[in-house]
Amino acid sequence: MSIKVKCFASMREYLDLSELEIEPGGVKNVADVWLQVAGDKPMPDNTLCAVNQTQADHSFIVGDGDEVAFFPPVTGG
Amino acid sequence: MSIKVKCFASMREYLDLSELEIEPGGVKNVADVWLQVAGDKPMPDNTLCAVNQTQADHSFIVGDGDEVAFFPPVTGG
Amino acid sequence: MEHESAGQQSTSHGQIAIVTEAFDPWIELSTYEKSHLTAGHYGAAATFVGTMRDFNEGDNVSAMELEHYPGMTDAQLQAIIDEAQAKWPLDSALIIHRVGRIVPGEPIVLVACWSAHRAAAFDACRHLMEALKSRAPFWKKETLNDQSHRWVEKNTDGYSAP
Amino acid sequence: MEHESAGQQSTSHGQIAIVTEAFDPWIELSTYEKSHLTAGHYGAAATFVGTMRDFNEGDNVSAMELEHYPGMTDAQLQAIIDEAQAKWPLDSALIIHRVGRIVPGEPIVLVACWSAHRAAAFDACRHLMEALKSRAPFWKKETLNDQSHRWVEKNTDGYSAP
Repeated sequence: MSIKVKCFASMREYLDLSELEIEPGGVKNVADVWLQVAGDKPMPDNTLCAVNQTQADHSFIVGDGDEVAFFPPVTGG
Repeated sequence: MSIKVKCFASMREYLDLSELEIEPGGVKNVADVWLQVAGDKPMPDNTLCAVNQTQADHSFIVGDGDEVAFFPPVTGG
Repeated sequence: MEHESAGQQSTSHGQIAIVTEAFDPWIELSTYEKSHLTAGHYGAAATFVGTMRDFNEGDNVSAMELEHYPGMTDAQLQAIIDEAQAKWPLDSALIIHRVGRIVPGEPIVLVACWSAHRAAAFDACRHLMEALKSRAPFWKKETLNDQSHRWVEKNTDGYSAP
Repeated sequence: MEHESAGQQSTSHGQIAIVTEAFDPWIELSTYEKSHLTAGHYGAAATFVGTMRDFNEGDNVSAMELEHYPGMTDAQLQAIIDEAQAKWPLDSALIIHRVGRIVPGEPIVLVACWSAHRAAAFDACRHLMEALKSRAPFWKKETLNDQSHRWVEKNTDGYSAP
Protein backbone atom coordinates (compact mmCIF):
# COMPACT_ATOMS: atom_id res chain seq x y z
CA MET A 1 0.00 0.00 0.00
CA SER A 2 0.99 3.61 -0.29
CA ILE A 3 -0.23 7.21 -0.09
CA LYS A 4 -1.15 8.83 -3.39
CA VAL A 5 -0.15 12.50 -3.66
CA LYS A 6 -1.57 14.88 -6.26
CA CYS A 7 -0.71 18.49 -7.04
CA PHE A 8 -2.72 20.89 -9.15
CA ALA A 9 -2.29 24.18 -11.00
CA SER A 10 0.52 26.44 -9.75
CA MET A 11 1.35 23.88 -7.04
CA ARG A 12 2.00 21.28 -9.73
CA GLU A 13 4.43 23.68 -11.36
CA TYR A 14 5.98 24.78 -8.04
CA LEU A 15 6.82 21.22 -7.05
CA ASP A 16 7.15 19.98 -10.64
CA LEU A 17 4.93 17.14 -9.51
CA SER A 18 1.58 16.00 -10.78
CA GLU A 19 1.06 12.65 -9.12
CA LEU A 20 3.24 10.43 -6.96
CA GLU A 21 2.90 7.44 -4.64
CA ILE A 22 4.88 7.55 -1.43
CA GLU A 23 5.53 4.98 1.26
CA PRO A 24 3.43 5.57 4.37
CA GLY A 25 6.30 4.81 6.74
CA GLY A 26 7.02 7.80 8.98
CA VAL A 27 4.01 9.74 7.67
CA LYS A 28 1.46 10.71 10.31
CA ASN A 29 -0.37 13.68 8.84
CA VAL A 30 -0.72 16.00 5.86
CA ALA A 31 2.26 18.11 6.94
CA ASP A 32 4.47 14.99 6.85
CA VAL A 33 3.30 14.24 3.32
CA TRP A 34 4.38 17.74 2.31
CA LEU A 35 7.86 17.19 3.74
CA GLN A 36 8.19 13.92 1.83
CA VAL A 37 7.25 15.40 -1.57
CA ALA A 38 8.48 19.01 -1.21
CA GLY A 39 11.67 18.47 0.76
CA ASP A 40 12.89 21.88 1.89
CA LYS A 41 10.56 23.88 -0.36
CA PRO A 42 8.31 25.91 1.95
CA MET A 43 4.55 25.49 1.64
CA PRO A 44 3.03 28.69 0.17
CA ASP A 45 0.78 30.49 2.69
CA ASN A 46 -2.45 30.02 0.79
CA THR A 47 -1.98 26.30 0.05
CA LEU A 48 -5.09 24.16 0.32
CA CYS A 49 -5.01 20.45 1.16
CA ALA A 50 -7.51 17.68 0.56
CA VAL A 51 -7.54 14.14 1.90
CA ASN A 52 -9.58 11.67 -0.11
CA GLN A 53 -11.03 14.60 -2.04
CA THR A 54 -12.33 16.42 1.02
CA GLN A 55 -10.64 19.57 2.24
CA ALA A 56 -8.46 18.97 5.30
CA ASP A 57 -5.95 20.88 7.39
CA HIS A 58 -2.26 20.15 7.85
CA SER A 59 -2.69 18.11 11.01
CA PHE A 60 -5.18 15.71 9.40
CA ILE A 61 -4.06 12.12 10.01
CA VAL A 62 -3.29 10.09 6.88
CA GLY A 63 -2.04 6.63 6.15
CA ASP A 64 -2.05 3.68 3.81
CA GLY A 65 -4.43 4.06 0.85
CA ASP A 66 -5.21 7.72 1.36
CA GLU A 67 -5.14 10.30 -1.44
CA VAL A 68 -3.60 13.63 -0.42
CA ALA A 69 -3.76 16.69 -2.68
CA PHE A 70 -2.12 20.12 -2.55
CA PHE A 71 -3.39 23.07 -4.54
CA PRO A 72 -3.72 26.87 -4.57
CA PRO A 73 -7.00 28.76 -3.98
CA VAL A 74 -9.63 27.72 -6.50
CA THR A 75 -10.48 30.04 -9.41
CA GLY A 76 -13.25 28.37 -11.39
CA GLY A 77 -16.59 29.71 -12.53
CA MET B 1 -60.73 69.26 -25.91
CA SER B 2 -61.43 66.82 -23.13
CA ILE B 3 -59.91 64.59 -20.48
CA LYS B 4 -59.47 60.93 -21.44
CA VAL B 5 -60.17 58.47 -18.61
CA LYS B 6 -59.04 54.84 -18.65
CA CYS B 7 -59.69 52.03 -16.20
CA PHE B 8 -57.89 48.69 -16.04
CA ALA B 9 -58.35 45.22 -14.59
CA SER B 10 -60.66 44.96 -11.55
CA MET B 11 -61.21 48.75 -11.69
CA ARG B 12 -62.58 48.43 -15.22
CA GLU B 13 -65.04 45.83 -13.93
CA TYR B 14 -65.87 47.79 -10.75
CA LEU B 15 -66.84 50.91 -12.71
CA ASP B 16 -67.92 48.97 -15.81
CA LEU B 17 -65.80 51.47 -17.69
CA SER B 18 -62.83 50.92 -19.99
CA GLU B 19 -62.35 54.30 -21.63
CA LEU B 20 -64.31 57.55 -21.59
CA GLU B 21 -63.77 61.19 -22.53
CA ILE B 22 -65.10 63.75 -20.09
CA GLU B 23 -65.47 67.51 -20.29
CA PRO B 24 -62.78 69.33 -18.31
CA GLY B 25 -65.23 71.89 -16.88
CA GLY B 26 -65.28 71.73 -13.08
CA VAL B 27 -62.40 69.24 -12.95
CA LYS B 28 -59.34 70.45 -11.07
CA ASN B 29 -57.54 67.27 -10.05
CA VAL B 30 -57.54 63.47 -10.17
CA ALA B 31 -60.08 63.21 -7.33
CA ASP B 32 -62.54 65.31 -9.37
CA VAL B 33 -62.11 62.99 -12.33
CA TRP B 34 -63.02 60.06 -10.08
CA LEU B 35 -66.22 61.81 -8.98
CA GLN B 36 -67.18 62.44 -12.60
CA VAL B 37 -66.74 58.85 -13.70
CA ALA B 38 -67.57 56.92 -10.52
CA GLY B 39 -70.39 59.03 -9.11
CA ASP B 40 -71.08 57.83 -5.58
CA LYS B 41 -69.03 54.64 -5.85
CA PRO B 42 -66.21 54.91 -3.30
CA MET B 43 -62.63 54.63 -4.52
CA PRO B 44 -61.10 51.35 -3.25
CA ASP B 45 -58.28 51.95 -0.76
CA ASN B 46 -55.52 50.50 -2.89
CA THR B 47 -56.46 52.35 -6.10
CA LEU B 48 -53.55 53.67 -8.15
CA CYS B 49 -53.82 56.68 -10.45
CA ALA B 50 -51.73 57.77 -13.41
CA VAL B 51 -51.78 61.05 -15.29
CA ASN B 52 -50.37 60.92 -18.80
CA GLN B 53 -49.03 57.44 -18.03
CA THR B 54 -47.04 58.51 -14.98
CA GLN B 55 -48.20 57.59 -11.49
CA ALA B 56 -49.83 60.52 -9.69
CA ASP B 57 -51.72 61.11 -6.46
CA HIS B 58 -55.31 62.23 -6.05
CA SER B 59 -54.48 65.91 -5.75
CA PHE B 60 -52.57 65.98 -9.02
CA ILE B 61 -53.88 68.86 -11.20
CA VAL B 62 -55.37 67.80 -14.54
CA GLY B 63 -57.04 69.57 -17.43
CA ASP B 64 -57.72 69.66 -21.14
CA GLY B 65 -55.88 66.94 -23.10
CA ASP B 66 -54.71 64.91 -20.12
CA GLU B 67 -55.08 61.15 -19.83
CA VAL B 68 -56.11 59.94 -16.39
CA ALA B 69 -56.08 56.24 -15.45
CA PHE B 70 -57.36 54.30 -12.44
CA PHE B 71 -56.21 50.78 -11.66
CA PRO B 72 -55.52 48.30 -8.83
CA PRO B 73 -52.03 47.27 -7.63
CA VAL B 74 -50.01 45.78 -10.47
CA THR B 75 -49.53 42.02 -10.64
CA GLY B 76 -47.31 41.34 -13.65
CA GLY B 77 -44.14 39.32 -13.97
CA MET C 1 -36.90 36.66 -33.90
CA GLU C 2 -39.82 38.90 -34.82
CA HIS C 3 -42.67 39.16 -32.38
CA GLU C 4 -46.39 39.57 -32.60
CA SER C 5 -45.66 42.67 -30.67
CA ALA C 6 -47.87 44.87 -28.57
CA GLY C 7 -44.92 47.20 -28.00
CA GLN C 8 -41.19 47.11 -28.55
CA GLN C 9 -38.40 49.58 -27.90
CA SER C 10 -34.71 49.21 -28.40
CA THR C 11 -31.86 51.36 -27.15
CA SER C 12 -28.13 50.88 -27.55
CA HIS C 13 -28.01 49.19 -24.14
CA GLY C 14 -31.26 47.36 -23.82
CA GLN C 15 -34.51 46.19 -25.31
CA ILE C 16 -38.05 45.69 -24.12
CA ALA C 17 -40.80 43.76 -25.81
CA ILE C 18 -44.43 43.19 -24.87
CA VAL C 19 -45.62 40.16 -26.81
CA THR C 20 -49.02 38.64 -27.46
CA GLU C 21 -47.86 35.17 -28.50
CA ALA C 22 -45.97 32.45 -26.62
CA PHE C 23 -42.18 32.91 -26.64
CA ASP C 24 -39.26 30.57 -25.97
CA PRO C 25 -36.99 32.35 -23.48
CA TRP C 26 -33.90 30.32 -24.37
CA ILE C 27 -34.25 31.04 -28.08
CA GLU C 28 -34.82 34.71 -27.28
CA LEU C 29 -31.67 34.81 -25.15
CA SER C 30 -29.60 33.07 -27.79
CA THR C 31 -30.87 35.37 -30.54
CA TYR C 32 -30.49 38.54 -28.48
CA GLU C 33 -26.99 37.67 -27.34
CA LYS C 34 -25.83 37.03 -30.90
CA SER C 35 -27.31 40.26 -32.21
CA HIS C 36 -26.78 42.71 -29.32
CA LEU C 37 -23.72 41.58 -27.36
CA THR C 38 -20.02 41.58 -28.21
CA ALA C 39 -18.41 38.19 -27.53
CA GLY C 40 -15.47 38.49 -25.16
CA HIS C 41 -16.67 41.78 -23.69
CA TYR C 42 -19.19 40.45 -21.18
CA GLY C 43 -18.29 37.83 -18.59
CA ALA C 44 -21.63 37.38 -16.87
CA ALA C 45 -25.24 36.88 -17.91
CA ALA C 46 -27.89 36.68 -15.19
CA THR C 47 -31.36 35.80 -16.34
CA PHE C 48 -34.79 35.16 -14.88
CA VAL C 49 -37.78 33.47 -16.48
CA GLY C 50 -41.19 33.61 -14.85
CA THR C 51 -43.50 30.83 -16.05
CA MET C 52 -47.18 30.28 -15.42
CA ARG C 53 -47.86 27.62 -12.79
CA ASP C 54 -50.92 25.39 -12.74
CA PHE C 55 -51.52 26.29 -9.08
CA ASN C 56 -51.69 29.48 -7.05
CA GLU C 57 -52.64 30.11 -3.44
CA GLY C 58 -53.79 26.52 -3.01
CA ASP C 59 -56.01 26.36 -6.10
CA ASN C 60 -55.54 24.78 -9.49
CA VAL C 61 -55.36 27.35 -12.25
CA SER C 62 -56.20 26.45 -15.85
CA ALA C 63 -55.53 29.73 -17.68
CA MET C 64 -54.75 33.39 -17.17
CA GLU C 65 -55.55 36.65 -18.91
CA LEU C 66 -52.73 39.18 -18.67
CA GLU C 67 -53.89 42.75 -19.17
CA HIS C 68 -51.63 45.79 -19.51
CA TYR C 69 -51.78 49.56 -20.01
CA PRO C 70 -50.41 50.09 -23.52
CA GLY C 71 -47.99 52.99 -23.65
CA MET C 72 -47.49 53.30 -19.92
CA THR C 73 -46.19 49.74 -19.62
CA ASP C 74 -43.57 50.32 -22.31
CA ALA C 75 -42.51 53.59 -20.71
CA GLN C 76 -42.21 52.01 -17.26
CA LEU C 77 -40.17 49.07 -18.51
CA GLN C 78 -37.87 51.39 -20.40
CA ALA C 79 -37.48 53.60 -17.32
CA ILE C 80 -36.64 50.55 -15.21
CA ILE C 81 -33.93 49.52 -17.68
CA ASP C 82 -32.55 53.07 -17.84
CA GLU C 83 -32.30 53.18 -14.04
CA ALA C 84 -30.47 49.85 -13.95
CA GLN C 85 -28.08 51.04 -16.67
CA ALA C 86 -27.32 54.12 -14.58
CA LYS C 87 -26.73 52.08 -11.42
CA TRP C 88 -24.72 49.13 -12.78
CA PRO C 89 -22.15 48.79 -15.61
CA LEU C 90 -24.28 46.65 -17.92
CA ASP C 91 -23.37 45.64 -21.44
CA SER C 92 -27.07 45.13 -22.13
CA ALA C 93 -30.45 44.37 -20.57
CA LEU C 94 -33.50 42.64 -22.01
CA ILE C 95 -37.10 42.43 -20.82
CA ILE C 96 -39.79 40.43 -22.61
CA HIS C 97 -43.29 40.28 -21.13
CA ARG C 98 -46.27 38.34 -22.38
CA VAL C 99 -49.83 39.72 -22.46
CA GLY C 100 -53.19 38.19 -23.38
CA ARG C 101 -54.35 34.63 -22.71
CA ILE C 102 -51.72 32.33 -21.18
CA VAL C 103 -51.86 28.69 -20.11
CA PRO C 104 -49.75 26.87 -17.48
CA GLY C 105 -46.19 26.08 -18.54
CA GLU C 106 -45.91 29.13 -20.78
CA PRO C 107 -43.34 31.82 -19.96
CA ILE C 108 -44.75 35.13 -18.75
CA VAL C 109 -41.62 37.21 -18.34
CA LEU C 110 -37.93 37.12 -19.23
CA VAL C 111 -35.38 39.47 -17.67
CA ALA C 112 -31.69 39.31 -18.55
CA CYS C 113 -28.59 41.39 -17.76
CA TRP C 114 -25.11 41.14 -19.21
CA SER C 115 -22.06 42.66 -17.55
CA ALA C 116 -18.31 42.19 -17.27
CA HIS C 117 -18.67 40.81 -13.73
CA ARG C 118 -21.21 38.62 -11.99
CA ALA C 119 -22.17 40.84 -9.04
CA ALA C 120 -23.52 43.58 -11.31
CA ALA C 121 -25.35 41.09 -13.53
CA PHE C 122 -26.99 39.32 -10.56
CA ASP C 123 -27.92 42.55 -8.74
CA ALA C 124 -29.29 44.26 -11.84
CA CYS C 125 -31.31 41.24 -12.98
CA ARG C 126 -33.02 40.88 -9.63
CA HIS C 127 -33.61 44.62 -9.36
CA LEU C 128 -35.20 44.72 -12.82
CA MET C 129 -37.50 41.87 -11.88
CA GLU C 130 -38.59 43.44 -8.58
CA ALA C 131 -39.05 46.86 -10.19
CA LEU C 132 -41.17 45.27 -12.93
CA LYS C 133 -43.31 43.41 -10.38
CA SER C 134 -43.95 46.53 -8.31
CA ARG C 135 -44.23 49.24 -10.98
CA ALA C 136 -45.08 47.96 -14.47
CA PRO C 137 -48.85 48.12 -15.15
CA PHE C 138 -49.75 44.50 -15.79
CA TRP C 139 -52.64 42.63 -14.18
CA LYS C 140 -53.39 38.92 -13.99
CA LYS C 141 -56.84 37.35 -14.00
CA GLU C 142 -56.84 33.64 -13.28
CA THR C 143 -59.30 31.06 -14.56
CA LEU C 144 -59.73 28.26 -12.01
CA ASN C 145 -60.58 24.67 -12.85
CA ASP C 146 -64.30 25.29 -12.23
CA GLN C 147 -64.13 28.08 -14.88
CA SER C 148 -64.56 30.80 -12.26
CA HIS C 149 -62.30 33.85 -12.53
CA ARG C 150 -60.38 35.89 -10.01
CA TRP C 151 -57.96 38.80 -10.16
CA VAL C 152 -54.57 38.30 -8.59
CA GLU C 153 -54.66 41.03 -5.97
CA LYS C 154 -51.02 41.72 -5.28
CA ASN C 155 -47.54 40.51 -5.94
CA THR C 156 -45.47 38.93 -3.19
CA ASP C 157 -42.12 40.20 -1.97
CA GLY C 158 -39.44 38.71 -4.18
CA TYR C 159 -36.55 39.21 -1.79
CA SER C 160 -37.81 36.84 0.93
CA ALA C 161 -37.39 33.18 0.17
CA PRO C 162 -39.85 30.94 2.07
CA MET D 1 -27.61 16.80 -25.38
CA GLU D 2 -24.73 14.40 -24.92
CA HIS D 3 -21.43 15.83 -23.78
CA GLU D 4 -17.82 15.07 -24.31
CA SER D 5 -17.91 14.65 -20.60
CA ALA D 6 -15.18 14.65 -18.01
CA GLY D 7 -17.74 13.85 -15.34
CA GLN D 8 -21.50 13.81 -15.03
CA GLN D 9 -23.88 12.99 -12.22
CA SER D 10 -27.62 13.16 -12.11
CA THR D 11 -29.99 13.02 -9.16
CA SER D 12 -33.74 13.34 -9.08
CA HIS D 13 -33.38 17.03 -8.26
CA GLY D 14 -30.30 18.16 -10.08
CA GLN D 15 -27.50 17.48 -12.49
CA ILE D 16 -23.86 18.41 -12.79
CA ALA D 17 -21.64 18.08 -15.83
CA ILE D 18 -17.97 18.85 -16.35
CA VAL D 19 -17.43 19.18 -20.08
CA THR D 20 -14.35 19.35 -22.27
CA GLU D 21 -15.99 20.88 -25.36
CA ALA D 22 -17.72 24.22 -25.93
CA PHE D 23 -21.38 24.23 -24.91
CA ASP D 24 -24.31 26.50 -25.75
CA PRO D 25 -25.93 27.47 -22.42
CA TRP D 26 -29.30 28.36 -23.95
CA ILE D 27 -29.58 25.02 -25.77
CA GLU D 28 -28.55 23.25 -22.55
CA LEU D 29 -31.23 25.09 -20.58
CA SER D 30 -33.89 24.36 -23.16
CA THR D 31 -32.96 20.68 -23.32
CA TYR D 32 -32.68 20.27 -19.56
CA GLU D 33 -35.97 22.02 -18.88
CA LYS D 34 -37.82 19.79 -21.35
CA SER D 35 -36.33 16.59 -19.95
CA HIS D 36 -36.10 17.30 -16.20
CA LEU D 37 -38.83 19.78 -15.29
CA THR D 38 -42.61 19.45 -15.13
CA ALA D 39 -44.35 22.26 -17.01
CA GLY D 40 -46.78 24.15 -14.78
CA HIS D 41 -45.04 23.10 -11.57
CA TYR D 42 -42.22 25.65 -11.52
CA GLY D 43 -42.86 29.38 -11.76
CA ALA D 44 -39.31 30.69 -11.67
CA ALA D 45 -36.01 29.88 -13.36
CA ALA D 46 -32.94 31.87 -12.33
CA THR D 47 -29.82 31.24 -14.36
CA PHE D 48 -26.26 32.47 -14.57
CA VAL D 49 -23.78 32.05 -17.40
CA GLY D 50 -20.11 32.93 -16.93
CA THR D 51 -18.33 33.57 -20.21
CA MET D 52 -14.64 34.06 -20.93
CA ARG D 53 -13.76 37.72 -21.48
CA ASP D 54 -10.92 38.90 -23.72
CA PHE D 55 -9.61 41.07 -20.88
CA ASN D 56 -8.78 40.56 -17.20
CA GLU D 57 -7.13 42.85 -14.69
CA GLY D 58 -6.24 45.36 -17.38
CA ASP D 59 -4.64 42.90 -19.82
CA ASN D 60 -5.85 41.35 -23.03
CA VAL D 61 -6.31 37.61 -22.72
CA SER D 62 -6.23 35.36 -25.79
CA ALA D 63 -6.94 31.93 -24.28
CA MET D 64 -7.30 30.07 -21.02
CA GLU D 65 -6.55 26.59 -19.71
CA LEU D 66 -9.05 25.39 -17.13
CA GLU D 67 -7.71 22.64 -14.89
CA HIS D 68 -9.72 20.66 -12.37
CA TYR D 69 -9.37 17.86 -9.81
CA PRO D 70 -11.30 14.95 -11.32
CA GLY D 71 -13.46 13.24 -8.73
CA MET D 72 -13.21 15.94 -6.10
CA THR D 73 -14.74 18.55 -8.41
CA ASP D 74 -17.74 16.35 -9.15
CA ALA D 75 -18.21 15.59 -5.46
CA GLN D 76 -17.99 19.25 -4.48
CA LEU D 77 -20.47 20.36 -7.13
CA GLN D 78 -22.88 17.63 -6.08
CA ALA D 79 -22.49 18.62 -2.42
CA ILE D 80 -23.19 22.25 -3.32
CA ILE D 81 -26.38 21.26 -5.13
CA ASP D 82 -27.46 19.01 -2.25
CA GLU D 83 -26.98 21.88 0.21
CA ALA D 84 -29.05 24.22 -1.95
CA GLN D 85 -31.78 21.59 -2.25
CA ALA D 86 -31.88 21.30 1.53
CA LYS D 87 -32.06 25.06 2.02
CA TRP D 88 -34.52 26.07 -0.71
CA PRO D 89 -37.58 24.34 -2.23
CA LEU D 90 -36.11 23.75 -5.69
CA ASP D 91 -37.72 21.78 -8.48
CA SER D 92 -34.28 21.25 -9.96
CA ALA D 93 -30.76 22.64 -10.22
CA LEU D 94 -28.19 22.37 -12.98
CA ILE D 95 -24.46 23.09 -13.08
CA ILE D 96 -22.34 22.75 -16.21
CA HIS D 97 -18.64 23.68 -16.06
CA ARG D 98 -16.13 23.69 -18.86
CA VAL D 99 -12.55 22.42 -18.51
CA GLY D 100 -9.57 22.40 -20.88
CA ARG D 101 -8.61 25.08 -23.38
CA ILE D 102 -11.10 27.95 -23.72
CA VAL D 103 -11.09 31.07 -25.88
CA PRO D 104 -12.82 34.43 -25.27
CA GLY D 105 -16.55 34.45 -25.88
CA GLU D 106 -16.98 30.81 -24.87
CA PRO D 107 -19.12 29.95 -21.83
CA ILE D 108 -17.23 28.65 -18.80
CA VAL D 109 -20.04 27.91 -16.39
CA LEU D 110 -23.81 27.61 -16.32
CA VAL D 111 -25.82 27.53 -13.09
CA ALA D 112 -29.61 27.29 -13.08
CA CYS D 113 -32.31 26.83 -10.42
CA TRP D 114 -36.01 26.20 -10.87
CA SER D 115 -38.56 26.77 -8.11
CA ALA D 116 -42.24 27.60 -7.60
CA HIS D 117 -41.35 31.16 -6.56
CA ARG D 118 -38.73 33.65 -7.62
CA ALA D 119 -37.05 34.44 -4.30
CA ALA D 120 -35.90 30.84 -3.85
CA ALA D 121 -34.74 30.56 -7.46
CA PHE D 122 -32.74 33.80 -7.29
CA ASP D 123 -31.21 33.08 -3.88
CA ALA D 124 -30.28 29.48 -4.70
CA CYS D 125 -28.78 30.36 -8.09
CA ARG D 126 -26.52 33.01 -6.62
CA HIS D 127 -25.58 30.79 -3.70
CA LEU D 128 -24.65 27.93 -6.05
CA MET D 129 -22.46 30.25 -8.07
CA GLU D 130 -20.65 31.69 -5.04
CA ALA D 131 -20.20 28.24 -3.49
CA LEU D 132 -18.79 26.96 -6.78
CA LYS D 133 -16.37 29.91 -7.04
CA SER D 134 -15.11 29.45 -3.49
CA ARG D 135 -15.09 25.65 -3.11
CA ALA D 136 -15.01 23.71 -6.38
CA PRO D 137 -11.45 22.76 -7.38
CA PHE D 138 -10.99 24.50 -10.73
CA TRP D 139 -8.01 26.65 -11.69
CA LYS D 140 -7.57 29.11 -14.54
CA LYS D 141 -4.33 29.79 -16.38
CA GLU D 142 -4.52 32.71 -18.78
CA THR D 143 -2.56 33.15 -22.00
CA LEU D 144 -1.92 36.83 -22.65
CA ASN D 145 -1.53 38.40 -26.09
CA ASP D 146 2.28 38.13 -25.91
CA GLN D 147 1.85 34.36 -25.37
CA SER D 148 2.99 34.58 -21.75
CA HIS D 149 0.98 32.64 -19.17
CA ARG D 150 -0.25 33.44 -15.70
CA TRP D 151 -2.39 31.68 -13.12
CA VAL D 152 -5.47 33.51 -11.92
CA GLU D 153 -4.68 33.78 -8.22
CA LYS D 154 -8.06 34.20 -6.61
CA ASN D 155 -11.71 34.78 -7.33
CA THR D 156 -13.35 38.07 -6.48
CA ASP D 157 -16.31 38.51 -4.15
CA GLY D 158 -19.48 38.00 -6.14
CA TYR D 159 -21.81 39.77 -3.75
CA SER D 160 -20.28 43.25 -4.13
CA ALA D 161 -21.15 45.07 -7.33
CA PRO D 162 -18.56 47.71 -8.32
